[in-house]
Amino acid sequence: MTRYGQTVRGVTYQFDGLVDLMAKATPARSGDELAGCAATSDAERVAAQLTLADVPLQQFLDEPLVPYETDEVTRLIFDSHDRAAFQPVASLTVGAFRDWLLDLVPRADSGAVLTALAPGLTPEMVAAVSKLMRNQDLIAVARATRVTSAFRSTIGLPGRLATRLQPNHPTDDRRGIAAATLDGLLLGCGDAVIGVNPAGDSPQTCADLLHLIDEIRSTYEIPTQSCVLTHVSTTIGLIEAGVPVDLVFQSVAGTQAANQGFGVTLSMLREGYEAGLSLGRGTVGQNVMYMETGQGSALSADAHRGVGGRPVDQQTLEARAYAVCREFKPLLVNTVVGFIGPEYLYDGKQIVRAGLEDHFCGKLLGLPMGVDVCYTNHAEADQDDMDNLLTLLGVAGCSFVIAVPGADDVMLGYQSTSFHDALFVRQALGLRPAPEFEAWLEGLGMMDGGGRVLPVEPSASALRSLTGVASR
Amino acid sequence: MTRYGQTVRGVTYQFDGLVDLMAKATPARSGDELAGCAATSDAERVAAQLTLADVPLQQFLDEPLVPYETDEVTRLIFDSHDRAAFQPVASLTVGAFRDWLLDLVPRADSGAVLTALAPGLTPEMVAAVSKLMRNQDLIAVARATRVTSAFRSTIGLPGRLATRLQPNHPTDDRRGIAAATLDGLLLGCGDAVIGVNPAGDSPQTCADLLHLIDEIRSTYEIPTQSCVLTHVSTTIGLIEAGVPVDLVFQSVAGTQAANQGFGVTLSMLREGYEAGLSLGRGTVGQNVMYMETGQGSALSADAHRGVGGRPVDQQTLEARAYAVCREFKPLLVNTVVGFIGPEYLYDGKQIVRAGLEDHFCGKLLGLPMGVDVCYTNHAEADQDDMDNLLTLLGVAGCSFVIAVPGADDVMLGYQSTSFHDALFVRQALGLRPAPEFEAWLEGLGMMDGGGRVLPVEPSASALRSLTGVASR
Amino acid sequence: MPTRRVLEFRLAHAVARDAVHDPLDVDALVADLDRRGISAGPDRGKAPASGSTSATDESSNGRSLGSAIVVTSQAASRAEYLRRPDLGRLPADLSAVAPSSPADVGFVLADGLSARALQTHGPALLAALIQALPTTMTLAPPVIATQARVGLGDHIGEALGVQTVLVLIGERPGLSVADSLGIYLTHRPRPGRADSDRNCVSNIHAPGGLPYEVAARVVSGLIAGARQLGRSGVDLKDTSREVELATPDTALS
Amino acid sequence: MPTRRVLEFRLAHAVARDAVHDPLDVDALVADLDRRGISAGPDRGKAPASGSTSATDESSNGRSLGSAIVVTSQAASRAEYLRRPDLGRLPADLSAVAPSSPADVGFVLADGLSARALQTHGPALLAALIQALPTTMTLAPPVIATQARVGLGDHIGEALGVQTVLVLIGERPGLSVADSLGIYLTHRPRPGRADSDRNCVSNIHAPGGLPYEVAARVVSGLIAGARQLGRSGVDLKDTSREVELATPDTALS
Ligand code: B12
Ligand code: B12
Repeated sequence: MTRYGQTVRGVTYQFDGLVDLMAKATPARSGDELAGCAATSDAERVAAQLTLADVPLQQFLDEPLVPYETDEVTRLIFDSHDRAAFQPVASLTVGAFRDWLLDLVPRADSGAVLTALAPGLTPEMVAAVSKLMRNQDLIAVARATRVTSAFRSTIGLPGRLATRLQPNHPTDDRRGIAAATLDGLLLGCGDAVIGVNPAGDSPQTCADLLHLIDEIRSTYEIPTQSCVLTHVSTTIGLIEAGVPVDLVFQSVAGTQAANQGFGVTLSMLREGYEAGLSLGRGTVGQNVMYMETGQGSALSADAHRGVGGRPVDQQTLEARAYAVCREFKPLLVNTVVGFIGPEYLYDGKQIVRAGLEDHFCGKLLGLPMGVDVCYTNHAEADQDDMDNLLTLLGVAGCSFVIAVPGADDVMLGYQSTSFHDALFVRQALGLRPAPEFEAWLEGLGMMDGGGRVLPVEPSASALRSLTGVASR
Repeated sequence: MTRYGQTVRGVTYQFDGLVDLMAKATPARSGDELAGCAATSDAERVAAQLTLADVPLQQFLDEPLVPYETDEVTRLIFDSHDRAAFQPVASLTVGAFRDWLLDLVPRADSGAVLTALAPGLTPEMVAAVSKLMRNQDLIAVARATRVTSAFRSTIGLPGRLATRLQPNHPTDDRRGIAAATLDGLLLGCGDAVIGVNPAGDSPQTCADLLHLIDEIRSTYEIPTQSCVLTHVSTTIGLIEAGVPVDLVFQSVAGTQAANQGFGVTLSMLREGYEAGLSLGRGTVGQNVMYMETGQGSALSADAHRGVGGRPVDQQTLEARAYAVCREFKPLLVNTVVGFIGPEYLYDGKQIVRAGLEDHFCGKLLGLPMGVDVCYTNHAEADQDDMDNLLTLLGVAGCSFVIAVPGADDVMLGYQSTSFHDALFVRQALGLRPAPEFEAWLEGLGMMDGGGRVLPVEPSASALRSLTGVASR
Repeated sequence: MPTRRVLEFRLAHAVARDAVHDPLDVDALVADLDRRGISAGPDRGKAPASGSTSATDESSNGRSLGSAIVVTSQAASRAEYLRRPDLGRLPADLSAVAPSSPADVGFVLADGLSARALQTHGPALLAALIQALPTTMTLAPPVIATQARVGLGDHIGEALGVQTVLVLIGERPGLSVADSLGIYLTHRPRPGRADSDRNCVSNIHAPGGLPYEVAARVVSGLIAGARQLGRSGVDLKDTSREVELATPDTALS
Repeated sequence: MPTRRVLEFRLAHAVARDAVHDPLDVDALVADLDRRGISAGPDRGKAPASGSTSATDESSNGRSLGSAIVVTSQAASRAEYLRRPDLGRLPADLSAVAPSSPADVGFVLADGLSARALQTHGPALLAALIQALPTTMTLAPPVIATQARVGLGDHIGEALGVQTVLVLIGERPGLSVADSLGIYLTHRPRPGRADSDRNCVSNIHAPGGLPYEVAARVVSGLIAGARQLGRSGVDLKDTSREVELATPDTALS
């Protein structure tokens, strides 16, 4: 293992291989402290960053952080790496790569350059450069990327911000879900996906919910897609049984072991991906996967170790999860950033930082990144922190955010962004919904030409019969 | 004294008059804990907010927080209150006022309505409504206000963000100050003011610095104004002695006693204001005052008490300082938000919140608010927090920010925003400098039509002789 | 959002944050179990003579499980529990949990992130479970676990020597519901089990959540399925409702 | 900003944060003062026999001020000091500070927000002050104050019974300079003085800051001015440089 070292103001710091160096260079967060891999002082952290700045990007191709032999995510990363795309930055160190990115930002062709570069980057390179970046750098570079995906609506166009309508219910009650869906649609939400997490695990419940959303969608010709966020194995069964599945969902993580903890393998994901593709239900595109990630899930499953059994920091593992996503050309990737709890991201500051990192890393790797701007009641965070992160992500060009009635997910037990929050950020930054969805809203008189959602009485809306759907 | 009370989930909370109610309703911050007036639990804080939401705005005209008899700031507030302008909201409670403001935001005439309303609002009303607001509300409403001021450049136009160039030096060295000024101008900074805090207190030093900046400005015909931030009494003397003074500076606070701690009274400020006006040096406007404020300064001077000797919360006192500013039609008001230290704003979260509050309150009162996005080394904050606040303020339509070489003020011992930070936020949000200054930059080939500052070699610039000025 | 809703949200947030920190009242919980005849006797903390059942009370289907055993995790305080989930998965001391005649099913009553949820719904849910399980199944005495994470059940289940362990655990408090219980089912529990080896029934609370009886029926089906399949986890699906995928009952037209 | 500068900034931030927390080494400071002949003798903590001066050493203009007195504020720890400036302004115990023959000028050597600044520059600056002050002025023994704010000098000055108190205090550490001293001058010090009643000379450090001798000269002028005016503060201006406002020496043309 390569040993790295740095003497800073008379003190010499040593780092055992890239795994250790990356962990020590990470901005402070509780998950890395829990894993025992965090820097023990600010000075050690800066020393690691100074050292990391001098590591050539090529080193990440020579020194895997998680063993190639035992981890299929590593094999995916290495085997799919595009050398030609990597060329423009092949000779740079991590520090020089940061400067290169920031110099690129103001250029008119920055979007195209970054799109071409993405297949040449590995998650570890992207994680490494993010560790050297300030929040403003993460915003500026993410903003310059151009990533689009499409199914019935197009996600990721500049000046647009889509939303996942998330009408969850503790007993999967059809009426409750339909009512929440109506509320969201009336406020211009749902252009990324109308996606329900089923409280129950029964395939029949999932099928019922898929039928419900599909009928709402097709009756009102809403240019969006549906999803029931059950385990991929369940969705595969539903597709086989002829249930109308738009998007295939799965949570993924950055190591083979963590994915196994979720009950998935790459081949199971490929099976789900191909099953989804086989239905050919997309109109403007065929990106059929919806994937969720979040810092801390590998550590939570005790599946966070790399070479030599050393703990890998959670932000690097999160970026590796994006390599899993990238393989399946997703419509949506959602980092559920503050979802698990304070053991991984302690407070608002850590959640905000992680949200910006995740969004940056995913976008640089070429993914249609959304962020669930959220927190739990056991974390040290509140709505003000969420307002900050939501606004910052809007500036950073985030592809989509979550929209939950009243910001309160009554089934998952956490607070995300509300329909009104989505309106706020769209209005404050002049962002508009996905173009197909925007045209639909305008057609129904629900949005004016300036991109403003008009106040509509639910009873007067063309969607008024929607709540009736569920009770039939 | 009016007693207020609220029963929340079975517990009854009592508040002794508006002073107590306002303090308890304030989002958590260390300064109010230091003063002993903060809520002792989240539940008590929410109870106070619920109670405050039901208080009529009129109550603030009936129940002064700081006695009228003994405090000239209170007298200023009450005597200058414009009843006619107050009419549109005269019947509202604080909670309904918040809703009224948020309903107004999307309307095309919101700017004009808020401008007309400003003279009808007192600092206490504005502070009260801010306490009920989330960060996103503070951003949305501030963004809707329209406040402009002018001297040689125009401050506060929509889509513009000006900067104070702050080339401070620990020994007031002319060459160092000129070099920093050149650096800033080359990066498009300085349109709000080129303003130096003199390290020394000698009137001669101040005069020298004023001559220096004035010569730079007039030689290169820069459409901006100069300022040396010495005590107003010193500036008055300098004006009498014929020194070229553009802006008259003074730090102010929200009580008569706190201003006395700063060695100023309203009449002294008026004297300074009139002395500044008498010179008639402005070209596009005659706003001659530059004033600075910041939460905590009254408490720091043990001058933070209101009726019954009760401590008034620092945010309300800060808003009262804006009443002092408003009287003198300033060109610039700068809340130096994280400047003093952790005893008033403990960490990044509190600094960000306070920055948004101050900006909101000032704008609603009709002031050309800028924010010094900053922190000290004894506070729990870092550059990431500043990136967040700077970006949020950019979205909120902040009039100007500070620009210090390398973000490091070597004389005042704190970190503010750098020239590059200003470039970042302008670029990320498409904001441009003050129009007169922008034309000047374009004329010298330092900025392209798209509002981007072009890289110029200092030696090749038209300003190259600038550093020579100082050594002569 | 209107002012009133913003402030109600803040209040709910304050209450939910408190719920995370409320401790479990173990004595009250034991008394409640005793009252329902689920557990019996004062020899709390000691292993029962037998894991098998004996008739006492109706609410638990006439089956008493013996005296409740109380264990705690290695997380010493609530603050530590929140930052060290690894310690919440490790028992401090399992000596009180001794296997005797190995039972089919064991129950762990865990505070998790909402002691209030366990306090409010634990006994009634346990009673419903006992009633829903076939009388042929042998049941171990209930184990009350504090500062507990789901994974702690693997240790307890192994120590009890049960075939299947059910962890009834307080889910993290939400804004509108701060007392929701989840049941995590692990077949052949032992340390090292992954979450993919378990099944989950969630959002059990009244009113508004999954009713106790429905949850108990689903769990009973899952236990049967696990015994047949030889394992729990991802491969085991809840088929308590018949799957009639081709002809949905939700057709609009 | 280029990567290198961003990281150097972070490093400087870490160092500056440490500087806030570095404690004052009182023994080393006293030893330094003794070595320079400014203070003398081991009876530290006791009040000197007399506030007047006696010849011993050149570096302090041949004047020893007597033994240094050490006091501390009511802030018990650095953490408390940072959050409770009110306690930093109140003395824990002033019994060691006894007035005898009332002196003209007293000196408080205060750690403030940078003990390092006082440690590094305090003794040399004090020596420069002693040298700059007219020999006709009587000087009180130096008081070393820890966890101190500027306002603590009012109590000390009153207890010493001096006409004018000079507080030499560590300014908050900046990114590039973590050891800057400020002098706050208060004429007729007593509790309740406002900052408008004081004058300040700031940014004293070497290299790059105000040289000791220049600072001492300015202070000496201010003391003379304060004695003439009968007060210090806003009305008292530093006129150490002649004001020639009408004919600036900076003309461009
Ligand atoms: C937090 C959480 C997660 C976290 C768990 C990590 C962690 N450290 O907490 C993450 C984000 C990783 C996660 C992942 C998944 N989850 Co989950 N999760 C939750 C949630 C919101 C809270 C759980 C809780 O409070 N537990 C109590 C505390 C005290 O226990 P703990 O020991 O700290 O946490 C453990 C359990 O939460 C467990 N766990 C979490 N989710 C799941 C899901 C299943 C099926 C199992 C067996 C265990 C399990 O993992 C944790 C670590 O061991 C619940 C919803 C709810 N209201 O409870 C859903 C919930 C339990 N999860 C659910 C699902 C479906 C999943 C996924 C299968 C989604 C997917 N398609 O990939 C994955 C994979 C789970 C797995 N097999 O590992 C469903 C289960 C539905 C059902 N009846 O089976 C729930 C009810 C939410 C929902 N309706 O969508 N989840
Ligand atoms: C913090 C600070 C403030 C804070 C003080 C509040 C606080 N709680 O700290 C605020 C923002 C209120 C402030 C206000 C002003 N300040 Co100031 N301030 C500073 C700063 C940056 C740090 C001081 C420090 O570290 N002190 C050490 C700690 C340990 O002491 P403390 O007891 O905690 O703090 C006390 C002193 O700082 C004192 N104080 C602060 N500023 C001033 C200014 C003067 C003239 C006096 C006598 C005392 C004083 O007030 C504090 C509370 O008692 C210094 C610059 C520096 N590098 O030191 C400038 C500095 C001392 N301030 C300066 C000035 C000019 C002012 C103002 C007069 C500006 C104006 N025109 O209104 C006002 C009013 C001061 C007054 N008379 O009350 C100048 C003094 C120049 C000079 N040689 O006289 C300095 C050097 C900065 C500068 N060059 O512009 N200031």
